[in-house]
Amino acid sequence: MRALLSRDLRLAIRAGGGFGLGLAFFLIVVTLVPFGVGPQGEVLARIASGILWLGALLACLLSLDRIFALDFEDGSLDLLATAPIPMEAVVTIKALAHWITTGLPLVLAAPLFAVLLHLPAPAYLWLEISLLLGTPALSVLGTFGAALTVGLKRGGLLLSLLVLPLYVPTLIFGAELVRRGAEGLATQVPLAMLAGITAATVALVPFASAAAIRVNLR
Amino acid sequence: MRALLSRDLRLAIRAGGGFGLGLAFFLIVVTLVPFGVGPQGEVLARIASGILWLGALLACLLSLDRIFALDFEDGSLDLLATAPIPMEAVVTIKALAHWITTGLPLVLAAPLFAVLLHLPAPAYLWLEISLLLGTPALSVLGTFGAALTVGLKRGGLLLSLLVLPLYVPTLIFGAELVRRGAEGLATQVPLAMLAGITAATVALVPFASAAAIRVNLR
Amino acid sequence: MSIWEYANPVKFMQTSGRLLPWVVGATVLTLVPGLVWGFFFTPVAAEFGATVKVIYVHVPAATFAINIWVMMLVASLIWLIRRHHVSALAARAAAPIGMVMTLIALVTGALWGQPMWGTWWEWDPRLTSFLILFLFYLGYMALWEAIDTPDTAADLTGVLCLVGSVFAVLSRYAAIFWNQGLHQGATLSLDKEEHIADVYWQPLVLSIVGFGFLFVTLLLLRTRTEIRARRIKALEQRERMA
Amino acid sequence: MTLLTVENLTVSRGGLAVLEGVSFSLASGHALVLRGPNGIGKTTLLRTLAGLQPPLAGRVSMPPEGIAYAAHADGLKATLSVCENLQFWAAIHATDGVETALARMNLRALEHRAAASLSAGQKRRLGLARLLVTGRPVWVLDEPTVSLDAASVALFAEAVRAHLAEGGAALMATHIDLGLTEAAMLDLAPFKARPPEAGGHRGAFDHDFDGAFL
Amino acid sequence: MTLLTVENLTVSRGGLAVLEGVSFSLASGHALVLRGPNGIGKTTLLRTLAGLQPPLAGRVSMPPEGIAYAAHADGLKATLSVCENLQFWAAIHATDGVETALARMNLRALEHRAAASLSAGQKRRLGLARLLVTGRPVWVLDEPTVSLDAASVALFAEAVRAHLAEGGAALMATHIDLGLTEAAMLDLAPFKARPPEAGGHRGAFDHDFDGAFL
Amino acid sequence: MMPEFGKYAVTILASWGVTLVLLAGLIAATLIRGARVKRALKAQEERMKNDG
Ligand code: HEM
Ligand SMILES: Nc1ncnc2c1ncn2[C@@H]1O[C@H](COP(=O)(O)OP(=O)(O)OP(=O)(O)O)[C@@H](O)[C@H]1O
Ligand SMILES: Nc1ncnc2c1ncn2[C@@H]1O[C@H](COP(=O)(O)OP(=O)(O)OP(=O)(O)O)[C@@H](O)[C@H]1O
Ligand SMILES: [Mg+2]
Ligand SMILES: [Mg+2]
Repeated sequence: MRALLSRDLRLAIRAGGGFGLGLAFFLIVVTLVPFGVGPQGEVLARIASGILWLGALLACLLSLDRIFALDFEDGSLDLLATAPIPMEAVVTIKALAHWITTGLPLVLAAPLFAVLLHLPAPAYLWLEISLLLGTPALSVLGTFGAALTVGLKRGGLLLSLLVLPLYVPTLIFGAELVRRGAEGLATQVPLAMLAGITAATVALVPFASAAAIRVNLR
Repeated sequence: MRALLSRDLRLAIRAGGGFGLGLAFFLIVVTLVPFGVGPQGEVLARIASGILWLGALLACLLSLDRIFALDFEDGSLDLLATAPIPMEAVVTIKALAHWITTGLPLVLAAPLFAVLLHLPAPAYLWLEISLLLGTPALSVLGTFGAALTVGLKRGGLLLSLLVLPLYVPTLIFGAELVRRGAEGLATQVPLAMLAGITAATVALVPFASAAAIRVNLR
Repeated sequence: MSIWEYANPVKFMQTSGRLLPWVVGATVLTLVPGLVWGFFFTPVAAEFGATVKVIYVHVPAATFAINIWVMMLVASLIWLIRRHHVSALAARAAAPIGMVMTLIALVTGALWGQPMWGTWWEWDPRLTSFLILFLFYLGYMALWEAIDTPDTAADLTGVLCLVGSVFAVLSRYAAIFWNQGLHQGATLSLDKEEHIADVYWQPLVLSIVGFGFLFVTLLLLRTRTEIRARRIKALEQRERMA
Repeated sequence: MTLLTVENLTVSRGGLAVLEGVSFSLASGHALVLRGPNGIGKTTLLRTLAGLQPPLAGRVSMPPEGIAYAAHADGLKATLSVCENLQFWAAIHATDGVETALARMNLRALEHRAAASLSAGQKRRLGLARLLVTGRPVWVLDEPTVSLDAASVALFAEAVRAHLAEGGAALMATHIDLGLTEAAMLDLAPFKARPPEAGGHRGAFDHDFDGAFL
Repeated sequence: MTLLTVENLTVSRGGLAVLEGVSFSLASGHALVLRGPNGIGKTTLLRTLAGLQPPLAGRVSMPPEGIAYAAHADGLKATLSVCENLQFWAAIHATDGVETALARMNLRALEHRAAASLSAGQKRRLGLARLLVTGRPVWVLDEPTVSLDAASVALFAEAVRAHLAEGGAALMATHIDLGLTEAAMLDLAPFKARPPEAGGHRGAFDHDFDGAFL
Repeated sequence: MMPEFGKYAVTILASWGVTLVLLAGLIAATLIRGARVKRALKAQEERMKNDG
């Protein structure tokens, strides 16, 4: 299992700078927003937390379809399915590798990008907390979507269509947590909900993903 | 050439509802924005034109990597390169097919989505004009990016990274045109720029794309 | 005789064929009077003005938009657990109906919002969760369309329906938490004190029943079509073997 | 010792039976070559045995995790080197035969090359080397010698013989000569699935459907 | 009539010369089979002839748009039917031989099947049928009979013979017997590129570097 | 005998109009596809009976 994780990470790094790209996309979304909505600081500050969360979500989304597609095409997935590791573990490790290459760099770099959008100072801490709690759920749900669409050529858009509605609760509670935190309101509820959703997702969704992969391979 | 166009369209439709999916993604982005930035109508109205343009751009982006990737993987691109059509024509037709399956539906459906974001009434006409003028440039530039990254596994993020900066002028003038139009200001400059950029892009970039493809094949 | 017998496609075709005329009759006898009553013969309400007439299409559509998803969930579960083809095909058949119902609720709601709230669209939790429900319908249908092998498609959409249901409910709570809404509370409760006056209530109930029968009619028709389409696929394959 | 027993197996692809009533058994130290025209269902049968898809009917008995499967696609990662590719599969199967595998399939010289830069035949050799690091007794191979030159085919035959000598077994589908004279041969043509009208297997959906309908 | 002349050709892959000094010519009505061990550079040579990559040195002369190339990958679209796949390539080459192609490669029965649901050998047959609709004189084929059963190999040989009889020519790389006894044979082993030290080709960058440096 | 809608005529008529159009579309789609599939199945069965 460690071997699978390290292989996936190595592949991500070799294939043209894996880690960096998620970040770069995030950066670009964050820079394009002011072009789209105009440069007024107060408008930006108001929408900053939401845009940062959205950017993270889209950066995540964009790398999803490669989670299984490459392994499926070159036959590795067949071989993994016959290997002595349960498919649930394979799926979980894939999600973990995806999080390490996309989610984690975003968490680390988010404060930098927040500066670009004039995020109010007290919100930084909450932005970090919410991303750290929320992004694992994004990766796991994304893995589920990828498992459903593995084997479909041109699955990219379909994948987004399936996955984005699943992201709604995480997004709402994540952005809400930042906003409340920034305004000094009570944060227990969104914090608990975000943590709860992530925990439940990480614990349960891999079973659904593994089932989907098995169905798709046969 | 007509054969190539009709094949690409047919493939897009067969692969799970080609046309609809770009729209669905657009719809999702537009839906998620309020979750991120909050539901207040006046904030939304202010950023609406920018978000709509961004959504169109991202919907476009997400389907880019399939423009050549599938043809490359199954060997069709090699065969097309040896066929009696110039690569420039192939590239142009690919861009056209991409626009028909993604850009055009977005243009048609944008007013509906604008309702969700409380776009001010006078802006609708300008939104349409700007999208109609701008989206072809997005497809052609996207094709260029796809041509550069064809043959790279996991090209998705790299592709976005290459293409998004190229999208900046179109995005700026497109969003600006809508904003000015909505506020009743003079629109000649952004209109002329947008039309100019698109015309030049459509006329010239295919040569670059064709060169990139040729290099990638050898 | 157990209900599972109808999981047999042939038995289902026979029974549904016999049932259809009656269900169509019931639809005509409830939906038409319900709608006519609502449209022509109801008074103007104090709170809503004449727009109260929208309720006779808005509320039934909204009600069924939700309940059809629940029905699909049940059908998907039956398929995943007992592998009865008819239930998988019924879930597939129901999805477009649910999608149209959701669309009707959204559009009539939006049109109604203009005079009542002064805006076409408001990010009210109920409206928001409907939009998300609409997306779930779209995704579900797109996945069915995208997969060629019927049993694979049934399995995968079944799993999606399951996971999607959980997240649809979660989204609902998230949306309520996120934005306190403008939308009407439940006025259709059985508690006499709560619900609206009988003049509105009676035609509304009739309309809802009418929509219900319409749903059953369409569901039967569509399921029969899906079964036939599935049968064609099976026959085509068999032809290849020869 | 019998490693693999197949009884009255019916396998399907796309919901349609392609082979029915296949029975054979494979003992330790033996190799069996499956033959049959294109499209008869060799790949389908092998995938079923590998556990990738459920059989429509019949029974397969074998030791748990006994099968090493090698398909048309080799499961190689283009950006990893030859050595890294093998090490990965060795780690997954918790074995350590990378060095021997490299030596046996004559990949020493290519050890540090990225898999992307291998020729078709070199890739295939690497795919076969993977079998050696699985440490599993039953090899299930789908057209293993495609793209291999004569020398590599001999190398492959050698590897199979060594595997059999160590108590393994091999089941192979092929159209061309593998150079394994000692292998038994099974022609699949007689097992071609009959249409349901002729008494063949019916899908679950079809089962009660015929006759009663329309 | 000579259709293809190759003089003193050096071909490279990944910037590295793999074959050098290859010369031969191919006349209308003739077939030439390239042989050589794995990794010698057959695929590279064929891709160069097809115009997909420039040669390092030497000359290739042939009629413009004279070559129909068929590689390891068949260029099939999984979601299109057999017939649609062929029609597309026929339209691209502005020819209309779909019916004959289907008949010659025995694809009639599969005509309306999606390419995704074909077996490995059936796909290959479809890939070869594509050659027939290009209407081009010189066929350049890379391991054309991979995955084909004996009957299909015979069918392929038949198609090649018919093509030669019509004045075409064929150049094929393969490791296995194609059943084409009349074809000439060219062993590529003698053309293996020498390292620069031994007088082999130097890359453009290397060229000015050696000697002056070190 | 049109009821009196006052200033809400557009809202009400549009809502009902959209609803009826969508429902009619759904019903029509259901019936058309139903008929087409039924015909296709019949043709298929005929063909298979004749062929063997
Ligand atoms: C797109 C916008 C709208 C959507 C998606 C929507 C959705 C719904 C739903 C789901 C219900 C059913 C509630 C239940 O069964 O418990 C409902 C009922 C209702 N809606 Fe809307 N609605 C929308 C806009 C409006 C507007 C603008 C009004 C008028 C001001 C309105 C008035 C009502 C009323 C009076 C009910 C009946 C409440 C009841 O009896 O439960 N709706 N709507
Ligand atoms: N990117 C690269 N860098 C260096 N060498 C490479 C690269 N790609 C391929 N090669 C080498 O070039 C040589 C020629 O490969 P080619 O595919 O032409 O061989 P081939 O004769 O077709 O072999 P096969 O019979 O196995 O198909 C091989 O030795 C291969 O390892
Ligand atoms: N999705 C599908 N629907 C219907 N039939 C299919 C589908 N996929 C494959 N088939 C058919 O199943 C049969 C078995 O295919 P399989 O790949 O097992 O053949 P094979 O013996 O391996 O052939 P080859 O020697 O060409 O590799 C083929 O006739 C094929 O056309
Ligand atoms: Mg096969
Ligand atoms: Mg080769």
